[in-house]
Amino acid sequence: TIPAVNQLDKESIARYSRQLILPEIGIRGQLLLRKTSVLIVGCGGLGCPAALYLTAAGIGQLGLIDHDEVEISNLHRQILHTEARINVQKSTSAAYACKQYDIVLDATDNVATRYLLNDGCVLAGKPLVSGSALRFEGQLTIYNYKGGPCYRCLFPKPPPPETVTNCSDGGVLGVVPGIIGCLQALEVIKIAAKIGRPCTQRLLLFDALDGSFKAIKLRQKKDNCEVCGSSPSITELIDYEQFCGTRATDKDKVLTIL
Amino acid sequence: TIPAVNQLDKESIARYSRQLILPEIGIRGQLLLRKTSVLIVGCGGLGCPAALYLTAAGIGQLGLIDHDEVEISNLHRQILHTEARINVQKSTSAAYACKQYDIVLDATDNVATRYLLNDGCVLAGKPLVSGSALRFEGQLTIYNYKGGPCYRCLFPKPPPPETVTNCSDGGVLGVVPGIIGCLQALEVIKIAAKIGRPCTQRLLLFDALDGSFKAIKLRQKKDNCEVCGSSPSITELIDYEQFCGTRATDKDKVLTIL
Amino acid sequence: MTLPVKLEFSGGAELLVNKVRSHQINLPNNDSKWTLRSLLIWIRDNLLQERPELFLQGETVRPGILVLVNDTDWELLGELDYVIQENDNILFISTLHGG
Amino acid sequence: MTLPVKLEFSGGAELLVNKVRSHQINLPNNDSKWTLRSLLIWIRDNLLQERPELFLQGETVRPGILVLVNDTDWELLGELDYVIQENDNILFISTLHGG
Ligand SMILES: [Zn+2]
Ligand SMILES: [Zn+2]
Repeated sequence: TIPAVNQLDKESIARYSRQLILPEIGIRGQLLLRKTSVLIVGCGGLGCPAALYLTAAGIGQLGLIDHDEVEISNLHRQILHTEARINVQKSTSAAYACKQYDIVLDATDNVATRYLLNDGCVLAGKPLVSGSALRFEGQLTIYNYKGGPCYRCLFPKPPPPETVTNCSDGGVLGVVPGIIGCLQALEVIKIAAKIGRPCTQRLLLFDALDGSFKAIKLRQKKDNCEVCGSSPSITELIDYEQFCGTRATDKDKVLTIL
Repeated sequence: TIPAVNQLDKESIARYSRQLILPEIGIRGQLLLRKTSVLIVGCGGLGCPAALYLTAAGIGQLGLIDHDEVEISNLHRQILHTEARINVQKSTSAAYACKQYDIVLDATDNVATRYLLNDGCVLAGKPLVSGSALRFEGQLTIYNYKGGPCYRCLFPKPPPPETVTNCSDGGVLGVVPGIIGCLQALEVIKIAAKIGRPCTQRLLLFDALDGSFKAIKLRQKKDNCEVCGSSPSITELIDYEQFCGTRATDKDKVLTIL
Repeated sequence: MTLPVKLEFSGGAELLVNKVRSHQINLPNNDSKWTLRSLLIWIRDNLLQERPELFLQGETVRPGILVLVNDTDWELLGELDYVIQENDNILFISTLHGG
Repeated sequence: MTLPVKLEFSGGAELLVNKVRSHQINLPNNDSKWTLRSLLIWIRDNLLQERPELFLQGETVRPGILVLVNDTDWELLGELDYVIQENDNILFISTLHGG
């Protein structure tokens, strides 16, 4: 846990000066950021920029999980600010880690893990800031927050395996997850500092070739949802690879860490 | 100049694999990126992410200019890919550098330099990918490209000095220029690889608190524009600080380099 | 009177309709009103190039596809029972998983 | 009949109108039509909290402010001569310079 100190030291004031002077943030907001812990699941195209900007904003504690330990060591940790406590989770049990953090950021690259994180967050009562990208498109929303839907409310059943394309198969333009990862960091900041209008019950669609964004109005939480509804049938984690019929990985991915 | 070689070496194919498999890019697009040179003016909140993602995308040559030499040395150059030739310009004569690059990216933080870059690009015949951010807002457009307006077509006169707010005075949430800088890199990639719909004659407005984007339809190039019109009165660079009544700097800025 | 509507496909769903993302169509005159239910049948018979099960499952869309009408989740509009209006913009988007 | 319009201010321009970004207003009945020219006078007299020269210069907006009607540059619509329609969305945005 992070010690609750109701003031900022001089160094922090200097470091965060440009956001401290924003009336919406100020000392109040900066202290909220500092006492918030965020779990980033996935250290690839989405997770890296998200981690960078959350560190820069002064989030107090960041947990990072990736299924590939080698990639974690490639993470340019030296550019992450040393004041933030960075915990690198060796365990792939991301869903158990959900309980230990205030907000979870889904920066993963496969269906099974997305369902796992969703259920983990619903069971642990945490908001899930979910981003995804493929080819020239990106998507972003917050699940399980303020009466909004969870992933299963939208997609109770996983897609047929033959319809699933990952970034190794379909390709992706690197800056697209860069943009979505930054937008995910922004949503985390808004939840943590309690400012603005978080992207809940809204789906942001990004079309990079067209250079356009669209905001979709989404359904509310569904009363009959199997995990977040009023009589949930899912009360503990299941076997997600079996559920989806696909491996919890983006195999053969050439990961470019910035 | 970059040698024109019509093939990619094995290492490049591995590095850029995920964008090479995008039909819109392929070898054709990757070779175009490699033979494109981009000048990034400003190495702060906008310029750093732009430089990162342009390097990651395989832009052949990047020039970086910042008015503060100390900040350039803080730039985490080690995370930039060594194959891209990074030229750090000591000269503050950004406008002259415009002639030496194919595309210019305005990541500066003051009015005077923005007019300077605009005129430099019009006089040199180069597209100017312009981004800006303040508080929780961002703006993005491409000037001087395919019949679109230049900065002076929109704003023939600079704003009264007392109405100008910079990031030191007004503050800025770091992830906002992060998002705009990434979007600038994307527009550069689209121009260089000749794909998609570049953001010309369109102004993208970003409201981070609201989490929304808006695309504004802009005027075309103005026939009576003083620098890009049919009878330009500006045919060489002027004194921009005098023109704007403000210094070409964002004084007292605490620059956080990611 | 035919019913003009704009159909859009993205997130990969466009691959099932010849990679064409935007289709301006005129639905033929019908005795009964056009609903999303009847539209899906029309799409299966007139637009789908690939195996229909990559887009449809029974009378609805296959899991993983979200249907939006004028930037609104069809769940808020009655799903398959929604009655299509003139110049509606109907988007079929596949949820992305990549990162 | 009053003329309902939505006025928005951003990019810092909102500071001149008490930091309120969005104003739903009803322009009073007028003998002649409401144009952007007459709207600016109305804004000066009814909304501006700060020194008017921070928003206006002569009969138009001061340099650095862009006027948009329904997400379109006013230059494409006749600038000050544009005749305001019911429920138009008029945005006054200050160009940003920061980075
Ligand atoms: Zn649910
Ligand atoms: Zn011009």
